[in-house]
Amino acid sequence: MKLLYFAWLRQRTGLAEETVSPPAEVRTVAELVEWLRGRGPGYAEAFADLRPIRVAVNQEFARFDTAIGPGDEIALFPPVTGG
Amino acid sequence: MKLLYFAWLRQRTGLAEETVSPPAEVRTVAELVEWLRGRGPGYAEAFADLRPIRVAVNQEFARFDTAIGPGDEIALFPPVTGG
Amino acid sequence: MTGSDGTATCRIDIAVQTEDFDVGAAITAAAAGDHGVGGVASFVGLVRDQGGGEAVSAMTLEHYPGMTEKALRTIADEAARRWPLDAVRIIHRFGRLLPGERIVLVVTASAHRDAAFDACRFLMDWLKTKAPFWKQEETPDGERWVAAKAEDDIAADRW
Amino acid sequence: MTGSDGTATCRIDIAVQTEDFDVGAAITAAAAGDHGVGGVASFVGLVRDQGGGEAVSAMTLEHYPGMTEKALRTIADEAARRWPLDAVRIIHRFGRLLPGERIVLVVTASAHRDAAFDACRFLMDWLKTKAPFWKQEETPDGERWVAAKAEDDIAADRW
Repeated sequence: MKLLYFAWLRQRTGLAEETVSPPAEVRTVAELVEWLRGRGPGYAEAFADLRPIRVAVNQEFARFDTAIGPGDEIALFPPVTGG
Repeated sequence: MKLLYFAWLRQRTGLAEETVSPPAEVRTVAELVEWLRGRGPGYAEAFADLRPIRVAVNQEFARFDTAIGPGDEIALFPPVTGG
Repeated sequence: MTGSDGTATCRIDIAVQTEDFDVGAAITAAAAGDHGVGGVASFVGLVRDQGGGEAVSAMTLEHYPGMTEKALRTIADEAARRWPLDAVRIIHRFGRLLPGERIVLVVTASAHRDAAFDACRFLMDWLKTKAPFWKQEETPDGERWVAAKAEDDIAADRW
Repeated sequence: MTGSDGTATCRIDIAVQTEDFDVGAAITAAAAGDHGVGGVASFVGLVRDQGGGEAVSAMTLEHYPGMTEKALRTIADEAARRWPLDAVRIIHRFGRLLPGERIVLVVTASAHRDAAFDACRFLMDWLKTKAPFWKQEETPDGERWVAAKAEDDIAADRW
């Protein structure tokens, strides 16, 4: 499972991307984030509040209850501000 | 008094512009047009129906009841279609 | 842009000409030297090869020299009064034009996109009903004057 | 433009790049070779020298390579589905930009001005809330991420 972080989520996690293998019971984006929170204080801080966080699964906007699997690309980022 | 005609009014009167001296009782655009109608069949035909005719007095849009005087520039034309 | 006396100023440029114009240069100029501009909206009107269901091989635009620039300036002033604009540019051609040729350009620059978009559309809507231009089309059946559209009056009246 | 099978076709061009772009060329290309186009609407977004009441000396746009072009294409397809468009062109830059520099260009071409205007504004509104770009501003107090605006969500939701 490939994870990507953008903007201040990239800065707070200290990572632009990483490949992870969460346990099988991680089946949604919400469960992934909960699992990430346990990986260290940087993650816990970055994901303390989910309200300003948006999600894409396989390069399409998704939700925290979107189902995910091992081969997926999951991106976490603040609301977009282009244009 | 300078008169200008545009688009099909120019074609029907056969004139782009002319200088006229109507009698003193011609005090509005409507009275001017009535006076013009009597000047010949081309005018009578051009001004038979006033509904598709618009007016400018001294280069500003005006109405048929707008007052006019000897020194004025009066333009008669169909509704505009630029842009 | 805010002037040294604290009031908003808007650069207004109007041109009525037979020659074609440089769209990119006009859009660039609308924001040039003013880093308060966040958005530039523009509209280019072109001669279509059909009108009223008939093929159009050329179009001739007649106008009222003297009044035209004044009318366009009045419309631009009204836009600058209604929206916080930094620049307005209107270029309108007259004479004979072929399908695909540019007729008109309206450019609006503002700090914010909503003002730029609204003002640009307002300018086009008012220009179509309040600027003294008349279009004549050349069709297989001969020349004919384009009739004013009721929908253009409606579009102008909503502002 | 109507295709040989009678269905409407819309040329869609999307670019995500660091380099500046030629606004005039993009607008001209939107109508080129298609004399059914009567109007081309466009919007250029620029870096402002202020934001949130603070001076801005530069802006860096981050994006999501891979997803960005796809997201822009989805938005453009949606515009072409909703309006009778002949062409849509979107160019969005990323990387570090200075005040006055162009960020984004949206161009729409249609037979009629209402469709071109509506589609252009729709594209900008959706792009601001549905394309994966993030802006960071450099201010005297340091760098800060631009916050999403509630009014941008409202603008996107009205379509």
